[in-house]
Amino acid sequence: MTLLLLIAIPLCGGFLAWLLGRFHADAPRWISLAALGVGFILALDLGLEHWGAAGLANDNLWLLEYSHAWIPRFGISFHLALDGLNLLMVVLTFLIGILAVGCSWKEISTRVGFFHFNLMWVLAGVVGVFLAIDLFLFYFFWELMLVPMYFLIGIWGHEKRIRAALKFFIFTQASGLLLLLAIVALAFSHQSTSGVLSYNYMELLGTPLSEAAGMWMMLGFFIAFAVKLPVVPLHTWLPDAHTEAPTAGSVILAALMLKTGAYGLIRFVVPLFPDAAMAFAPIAMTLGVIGILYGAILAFAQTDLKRLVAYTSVSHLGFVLLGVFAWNELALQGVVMQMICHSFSTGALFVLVGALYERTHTRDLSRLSGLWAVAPKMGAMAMFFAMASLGLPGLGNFLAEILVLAGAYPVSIPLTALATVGLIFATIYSVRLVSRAFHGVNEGSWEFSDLSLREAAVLGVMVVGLIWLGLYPQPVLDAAAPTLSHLLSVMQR
Amino acid sequence: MNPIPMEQSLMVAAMLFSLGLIGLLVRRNVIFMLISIEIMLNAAGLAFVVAGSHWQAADGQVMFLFIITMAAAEVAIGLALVLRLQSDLPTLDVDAMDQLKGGDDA
Amino acid sequence: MLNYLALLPTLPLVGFLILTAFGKSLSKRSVVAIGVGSMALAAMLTIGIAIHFLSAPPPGHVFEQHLWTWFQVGDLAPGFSLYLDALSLAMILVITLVGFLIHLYSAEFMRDDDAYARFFAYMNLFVSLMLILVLADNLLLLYLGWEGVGMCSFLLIGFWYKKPENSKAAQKAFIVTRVGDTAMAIGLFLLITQLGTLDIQELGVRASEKWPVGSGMAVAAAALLLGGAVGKSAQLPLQTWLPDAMAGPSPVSALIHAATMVTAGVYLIARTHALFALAPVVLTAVMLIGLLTQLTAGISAVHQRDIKRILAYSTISQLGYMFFALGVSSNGAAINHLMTHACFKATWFLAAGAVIIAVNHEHDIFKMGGLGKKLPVLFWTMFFAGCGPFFSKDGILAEVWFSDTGGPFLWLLGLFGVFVTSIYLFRLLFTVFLGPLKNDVHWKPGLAITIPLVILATGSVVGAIVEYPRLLGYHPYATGTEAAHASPYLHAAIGKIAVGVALAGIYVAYRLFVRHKHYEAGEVVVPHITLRMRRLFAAGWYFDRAYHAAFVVPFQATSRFLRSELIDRGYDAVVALVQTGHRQIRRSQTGRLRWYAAGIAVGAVFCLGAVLL
Amino acid sequence: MNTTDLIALSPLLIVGLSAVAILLLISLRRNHRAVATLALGGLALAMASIPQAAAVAPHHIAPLMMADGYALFYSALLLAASFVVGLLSFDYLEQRGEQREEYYVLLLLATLGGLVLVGANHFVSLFLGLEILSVAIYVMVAYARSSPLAAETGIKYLILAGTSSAFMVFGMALVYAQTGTLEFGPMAAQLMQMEDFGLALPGMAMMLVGVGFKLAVVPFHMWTPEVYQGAPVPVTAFVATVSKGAMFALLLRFFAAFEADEAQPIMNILGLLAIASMLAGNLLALLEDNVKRLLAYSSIAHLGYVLVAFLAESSFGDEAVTFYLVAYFISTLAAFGVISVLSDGKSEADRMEDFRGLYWRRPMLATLMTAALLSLAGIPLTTGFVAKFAVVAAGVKAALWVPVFALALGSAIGLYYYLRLVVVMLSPVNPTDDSNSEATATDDAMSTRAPNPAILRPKKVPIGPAFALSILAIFLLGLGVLPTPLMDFIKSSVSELR
Repeated sequence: MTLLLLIAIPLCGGFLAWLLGRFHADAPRWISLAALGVGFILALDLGLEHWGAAGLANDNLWLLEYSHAWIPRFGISFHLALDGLNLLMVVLTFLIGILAVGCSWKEISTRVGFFHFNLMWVLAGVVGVFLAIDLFLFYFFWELMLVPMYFLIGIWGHEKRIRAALKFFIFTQASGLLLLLAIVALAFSHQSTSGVLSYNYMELLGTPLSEAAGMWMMLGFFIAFAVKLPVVPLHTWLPDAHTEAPTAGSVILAALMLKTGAYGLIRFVVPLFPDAAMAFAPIAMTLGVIGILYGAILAFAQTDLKRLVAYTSVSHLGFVLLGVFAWNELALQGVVMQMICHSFSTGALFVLVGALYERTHTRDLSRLSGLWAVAPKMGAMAMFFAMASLGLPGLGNFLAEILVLAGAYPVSIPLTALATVGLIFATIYSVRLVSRAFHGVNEGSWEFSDLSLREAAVLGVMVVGLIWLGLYPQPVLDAAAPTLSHLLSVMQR
Repeated sequence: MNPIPMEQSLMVAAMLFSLGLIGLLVRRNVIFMLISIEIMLNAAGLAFVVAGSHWQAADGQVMFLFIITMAAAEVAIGLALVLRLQSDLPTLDVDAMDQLKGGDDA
Repeated sequence: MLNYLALLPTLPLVGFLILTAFGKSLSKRSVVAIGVGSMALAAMLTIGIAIHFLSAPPPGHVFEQHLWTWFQVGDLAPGFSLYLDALSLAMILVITLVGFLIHLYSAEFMRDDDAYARFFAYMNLFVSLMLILVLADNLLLLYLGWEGVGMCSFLLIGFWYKKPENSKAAQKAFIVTRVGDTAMAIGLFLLITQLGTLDIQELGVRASEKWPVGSGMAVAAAALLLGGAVGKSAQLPLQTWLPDAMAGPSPVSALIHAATMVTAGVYLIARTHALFALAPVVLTAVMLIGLLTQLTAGISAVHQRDIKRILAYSTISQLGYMFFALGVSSNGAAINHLMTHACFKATWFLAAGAVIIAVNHEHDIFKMGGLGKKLPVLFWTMFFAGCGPFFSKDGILAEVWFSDTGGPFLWLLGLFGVFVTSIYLFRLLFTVFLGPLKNDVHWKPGLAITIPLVILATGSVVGAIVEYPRLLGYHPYATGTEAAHASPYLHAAIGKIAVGVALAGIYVAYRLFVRHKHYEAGEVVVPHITLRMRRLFAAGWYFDRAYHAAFVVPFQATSRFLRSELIDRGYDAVVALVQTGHRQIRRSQTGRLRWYAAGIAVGAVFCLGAVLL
Repeated sequence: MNTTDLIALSPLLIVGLSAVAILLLISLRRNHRAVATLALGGLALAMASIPQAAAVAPHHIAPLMMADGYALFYSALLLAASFVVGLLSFDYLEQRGEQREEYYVLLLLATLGGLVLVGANHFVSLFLGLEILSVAIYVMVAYARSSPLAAETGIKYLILAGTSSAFMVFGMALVYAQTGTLEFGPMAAQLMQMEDFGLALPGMAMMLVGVGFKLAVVPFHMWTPEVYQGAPVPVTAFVATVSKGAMFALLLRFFAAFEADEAQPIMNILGLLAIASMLAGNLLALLEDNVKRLLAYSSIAHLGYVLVAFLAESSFGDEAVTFYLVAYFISTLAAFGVISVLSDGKSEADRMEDFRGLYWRRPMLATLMTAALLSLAGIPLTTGFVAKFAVVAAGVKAALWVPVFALALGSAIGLYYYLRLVVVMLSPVNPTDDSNSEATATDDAMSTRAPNPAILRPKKVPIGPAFALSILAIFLLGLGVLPTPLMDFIKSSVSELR
């Protein structure tokens, strides 16, 4: 029941925000904040309740389950379940949601109610994706989060918002159709062997599939997740969408939506199709490495700050792909860490760029220089997150990447070496970002106020998060460990 | 007298039908197009009558009656529309009716 | 006392945190109190620890302090654990003592800077991370410190961020060292995969159990770690960042780019010597890298005009000596040189910084002269400090002569380096301080500058007499040198030769730069080498230019080429295709009735054809 | 004819009688409101009689009609759609001072034709139903006499429909010549005993022309945009829903009687038609600027989707077909309903620019329109999503990979134009308000034109359409979240088919 609440809270909160937005502009903000706060506390409480050894180390994989018949004709049920892995993701979702509301407090001044409605519904969709354990339901939420996101970009975005929103939608939706086909095909394959039509993940695990069928279905899943992740060459929607979205949109996109792709890879692609996935692993890992390098080089090439940050996402999430298909404990823990840490580091960079844009109305790196003198706090924050992004030890991203690479090393040394070269590239673009914008002479004669308390608070949370993850990530690792070992054991069967 | 085989009669019907269709395609006058449709319908009616006689059943003839009736109704409406159209366009040339081709090069 | 070990990195870290959080609102006096005070406490604590360690050695002469487990995934569980032995004791002594003195110096040197608090914050952070680096008991924690000091180096080189070239230099330093670090990271993955641990002591044990001497894995592991060391310690081929790094304030150059951070590579090799011992090939490589670096950098140093660049090349060259020593497994000699050099080079950099201020931010030594009378303290501290390292270098040369892998030929090459060293050092000293006065000097160093200089110079001189590491109980020397100790005369004779060569160098420098004043004609040392050669030496053997052509240009070209996102053109093509499809098929909607009727007829023909054919 | 027959036929009878009653009423006194009330009352009554009819189902009204659960389900669907069209028509006609009353006779007659079609079990009833439907639509399409396009639309539709009817009838004759029966059941039984279909196969192929025309699948689709555009909006809605739905119901019943293998050549043709429709329909709609034409093109594609489920030839597929048609009805009616409400006495709101900034002018209507479009695009929370899922499931289950991939491809293309309309609705009302002109320039045609000023004027949605639209909205979203009741109902209804 609590699981249902976790989805219902943002849904209802969003609706309420929309309704009350007609009366007062601040109402939606406070309502969203309150709703997300409640959700966060609820999720955190669930976490703490089950954090003890008894909860997570339990034989039963799920800490909590909620199931209700939905469309029995197709064997579909409204089936949610919680384990350590998606618990982490849900907590993260609410936290990022709160930060997103915080960072858009001043930025969004038109149609505030509708904005928050969409924001909350995206979050509800994301939570749903993480919790759904019925594949149809998963697909339902997967698609559900697109429309409000489309509105977020299309209404409150920047100059080329329409094109970007369309591109985002069509890429994800088109790949989503392949996912749908694969899901349906899998369910029917399962039916033909077991006689039961079911979309229940736990039942579909271990469905015997012919080599070709398994590969096709795996590709259906993979492509959908690869678009979201995004994997080069399916990534081109991402820079556009990121660049044009309002700050909160970029934050949610980078911090949460991309993670649904990563989550899908871990949860579904490999466990459901172990043979096909292993056969495909070399290609996938190569794609991951290409993503790491390509994203980094393109990040270096950008002059638009938001585009730059967007490409860093491409680069960072290449590690996720690499790690998932390396498929061992080190790599998977690294992937989980990367999912969380990237949310903070890239989310924060988007918040910073957004704050900068609010003040200067430009994101053009060639017009910004010497801003340290104007806004040292901002500079320090940018420096911090740039360092996080280049994988400075002591911050979460470092551990994530190191774990992924250490896990990938026994699988493929050349790919690992190339991916490690990506760290150099990451250094290049991160350092360039800070140096260009904040160092040098203030040629544009910019004058503006430094970070406000609200912005500093939003960023501060992320700073603390990254340091904590960098120095003592054990709670996160412990939370994910039972799920991961279960998934690993699926593979061995 | 041997009855004419059904296949041959059907051939006649088919030829009639084809004639109607060709008429429909080559004539630009609306009235003639309506007539062509009548021919096609009547060809179908003929086929029904032929088949009915082959099976020694009344079904074919019943069907033919229905066809004639509907054809009449269709023509009635068709002619009414032609009259309406006449007031807008001083021609019966169907190729002149292209106000509805829509967007791009309109 | 040893139990307070964890406090050591914490003290400067706290300083950093306070200065970062409240830096803006603190007065300069309180900034000094926090920034320098934390260092003073750390230095005192270090001395206390050292005394305790020497007077009441812990069992096995090793003290370990486990703080918390960093993370645990499977069997891999690196901890935040500190490891103190003679080697790390030597290092923390250098870091905190030299560090404290440099902080003290900075309190006066940086007084007029607006970003006083930021400077001390960075410096404190650096010291803290450097301490973590040398105290780490596992390679991952070491790597944390390793990368952390790299970042601080980046921050401090670019400290005066308003000048774009400073920022460029900072980026270069960071990126070039990251290249080495990448190799090191891959080395870590190899060790994790092969040996399942990153604990340094455990690594040594497992490696020697698992890998025979000279096995491929051992060579790979050692070579990859060497990559990191080469980058950090500015050895060939990753030395190019250090001369540019002089863009930072002089105390930064003194602390980071002379005394401590750049020696991290030396420390790493000494620390993981167990691995290197399994890979003699790599050790030879270390030796050759050291030798080559030492010679090339020394020759370049002779051809520099910028006072700080001379010192930078000198640092590279001296680090080369340390690698030279490491290459013959004479870690003791390397560390000895490291410590002496730290005192010596810190003195010189600090003094150079003072000189630069005194002559109104002039860097060209040929635009200075006769400052000895105006700034005698600087001259004499530099002079005495300059003598120290010759003796520690003699130690290295003797080790090379006697070691199994070295020998007289390598010794001879090393000896040539000594000669070059004395030329460039005294070229600088003579040009700046002797001869006619060329500059107005309005500024005299105060106590906060003089005292550190004097202490450091003393440290260097003392280093010429006593071997610091031996004092601390760290004396692993090259194999084969026992024989040398058996024949002390030869050993002493070899030392004397080196001193003689050094004196010869000084004499040459004196002849060229005081007597004949060749510098007035054009900064030449050896008058007869061609201009092209001179340019080659002055530009650091064109490494920069080569790297620019080999890496920077292709990278930029690739990024420019890809900037327009070629992949997107593919999707554009799909869009265009669909649109073309739309336009083509749209043409079928002609609005003409007969055309539509024909469509139906065609459809009918198709249907009939499909069933009949 | 006994009482049971009468009860089973009661929906048809009520609709027919209502038509007669309206004729009588008109001859007495012209009163739009009264006539409309009578017509809607008749439709409602007919719907209310369905449970009674269901009580005696399945019942043969020998040999012409079949009143089984399947027929009654589709009857209810058609009646409901007609009812909605009626509600929309009243206000639409009210704004145009023409002779409005006869329209309802036609509406009822067309509905009657549809009802006959869905119950048809015999070539005679098929032909009768089809022609009653068609003839009524000829007139309805050209009903707006003031419109310059009306007569052209009418003539075009008439001639093409007539041609296709001729094909159909000739095809029926051939089938009859081969089998000697006009009744579906015996016909199938007869054919299955034969070695080969002989004349029946070309006969069926020719019948497909007639079917394809009504369903507007490629290549019989070319009339659609013109009729959709030229006809009054409520009539367009009717043509898009009732006429197609009835024909599809017939198609399903006719082929359900055949075993899979024998009709294979026909199925192959339908498969090709389906693929062509999905691709061509979506491509045609891609950059269309007239919303009615856009919906016309999209309907071509949608019928292609339904055909995929049809091709599955299983009761699973039948359910999917039926569910999809319900979803299609709801979404299409909602979309046309919005257009109808936005239209005024002079012109119809069918240009892209008329929808510009609709979110900020008429948020409720815009939201409904968006929901309808998203439903057509198959996005979750709308019934179209579940429907598309059902169709895909049926297709995948029958391993119809090529059509299913064409469906996926078509849907992906389709997103573009649905979203394009959504984008226009999101844009600022006045194009000059838009500081960055690129924002709306997804293409050139619509970006600069301002909406028709009359359409900008806010007006209250009249009670009839408001009622209709709210019901549609509830179903549109409700069935997207809780499809199970309807699904179960459909399952029990279509189970008798095979």
